[in-house]
Amino acid sequence: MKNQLHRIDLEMFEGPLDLLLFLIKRDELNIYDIPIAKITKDFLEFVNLAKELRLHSAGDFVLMAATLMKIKARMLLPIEADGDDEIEDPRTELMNMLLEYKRYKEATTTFSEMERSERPHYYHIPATWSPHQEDNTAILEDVKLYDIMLTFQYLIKNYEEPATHSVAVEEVTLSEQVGFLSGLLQANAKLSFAGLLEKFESRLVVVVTFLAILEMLRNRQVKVKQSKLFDDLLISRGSTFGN
Amino acid sequence: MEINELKQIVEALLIATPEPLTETRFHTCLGDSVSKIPLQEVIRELTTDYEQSGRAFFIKEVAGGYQIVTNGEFEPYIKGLFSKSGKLRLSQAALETLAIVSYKQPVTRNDIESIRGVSSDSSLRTLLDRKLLEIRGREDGPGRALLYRTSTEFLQYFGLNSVKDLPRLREVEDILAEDDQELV
Amino acid sequence: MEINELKQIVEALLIATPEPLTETRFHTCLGDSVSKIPLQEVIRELTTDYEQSGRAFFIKEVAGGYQIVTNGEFEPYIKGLFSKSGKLRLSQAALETLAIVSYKQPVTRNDIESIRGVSSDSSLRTLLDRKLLEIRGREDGPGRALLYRTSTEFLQYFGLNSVKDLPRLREVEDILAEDDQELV
Repeated sequence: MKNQLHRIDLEMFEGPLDLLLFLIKRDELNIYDIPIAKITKDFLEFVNLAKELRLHSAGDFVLMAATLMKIKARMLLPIEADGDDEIEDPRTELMNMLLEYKRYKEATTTFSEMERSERPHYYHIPATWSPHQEDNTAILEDVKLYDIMLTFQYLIKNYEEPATHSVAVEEVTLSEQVGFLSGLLQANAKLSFAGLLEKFESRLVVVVTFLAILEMLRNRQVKVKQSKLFDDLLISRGSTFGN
Repeated sequence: MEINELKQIVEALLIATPEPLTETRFHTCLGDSVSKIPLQEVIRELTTDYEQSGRAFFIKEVAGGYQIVTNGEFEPYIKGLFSKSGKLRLSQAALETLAIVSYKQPVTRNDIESIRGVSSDSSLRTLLDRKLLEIRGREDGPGRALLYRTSTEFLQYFGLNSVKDLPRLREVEDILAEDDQELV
Repeated sequence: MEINELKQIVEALLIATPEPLTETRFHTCLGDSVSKIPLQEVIRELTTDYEQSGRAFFIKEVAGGYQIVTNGEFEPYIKGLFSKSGKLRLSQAALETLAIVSYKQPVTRNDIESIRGVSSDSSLRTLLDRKLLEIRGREDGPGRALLYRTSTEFLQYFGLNSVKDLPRLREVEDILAEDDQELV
């Protein structure tokens, strides 16, 4: 089973939901009663194993990993039944997402078939130099709002001085965030993940920070604990911290 | 106007039209020369003609109108006309995005991403570039997000007369039942 | 390959080709199926067929190749296809002008020309004729230049409630952003 997982490539999947559906199908799990501990373990293992994490989709995988860990933590909470209010299963939202996604994934097969059956047929294209046009310049057929916006963007980029139009690109790397977290842990024995999240405005930084935590966890530079009372992650120094 | 004259006019229109020829557009073209024969009947007659004389094309009912398309058997030759050896196929991601837009339209990028669970910028871009999707106004809500819809080109690409012709989105119970059967 | 098969292939190519079919292009399309019959002869045979069966189109030699066009007598009907068509057909110049007015309105002709770097008289005229633009008032400055804006028809065509609903550049950049940055 493990070796099989090794061969799976992140890019085989359209996203975290797709991967979860794959794991559910592979292990013949019940989608209405997902064994959350097992699937979280397999999912994390997969995300760690995926060699070339391309940031674009990796971020979505990492966010899902965080969601799974959150659900897992909630599942551990003792259920305090009030009698009246029914307590919602922490897995419900994820389950609904998976079911909804499954419907569209299924429909995608139909689209793929329609594409294939239409492929051999080519539409007649009327002569472009036709005398019905008012002038000889290339006529753009069926101009859409998108074309207007692209054209304006193109014109304005060429018009303005490049210097006045430079966009500050926020750059953050995994090693920078490892350094950042190490610095914080020198000063503090414990860090709250939720507290860290509040510091960052961009999703990109959140994602890279989470990846940095996973990386440090793997190297045993940090330990991560989940409190019983809150579903927050508590980060503390690991056995190899500072080595 | 009698059928033979109409057949010729409709044929000329089909050859000249850059978009599907609809009943309405046909009547605009006819102008004052009113015809009592519906377009559909003229099309039927032309179709028979083309079949009998072994033409390499036929008339396809698409996007609410009619358009001339080549017979499938000539694809191997026609491919040579286009630099990237024929039509580019859509990626799985783009097909997923299209499926969501076609069943739920109009939708925002957020709607798409929350169903797919993955950011969908690049598929949206591909689909806009290929004119299969178009931006159509904004949502009423506070965010006023842009709304996306499928286009006429979408219908042409998948050979559909209207979005209503799409197979119904299956219920999840049906899909799961089928999955179970496969396992047995 | 014999003439009847070739005739069908050439017909399919003529229907599908976006530009005139040249001898060279024709041989690319044929690939390994070599033909000893020159394209010209196949075209001649097809032309005879079309004449004899009273087709509304013929094969025209143009720009060093061949293209299917409609017979001249149908011109009066074909015009109707392009009058107030459901699709917006614009030249590149007109599209650029329209794009600038959409995003920068109200603008003067001078504003437009300084962004485009070329004179924009004729595109402005086309866009005014099509009722996509309108003139509304004059600039306050000394020149009192005419101010151009997009029209109600423009909004209707694109399904917008107001000019404010145009996609913002930031939104465009979201979609256009490169998404395969490497992480590590």
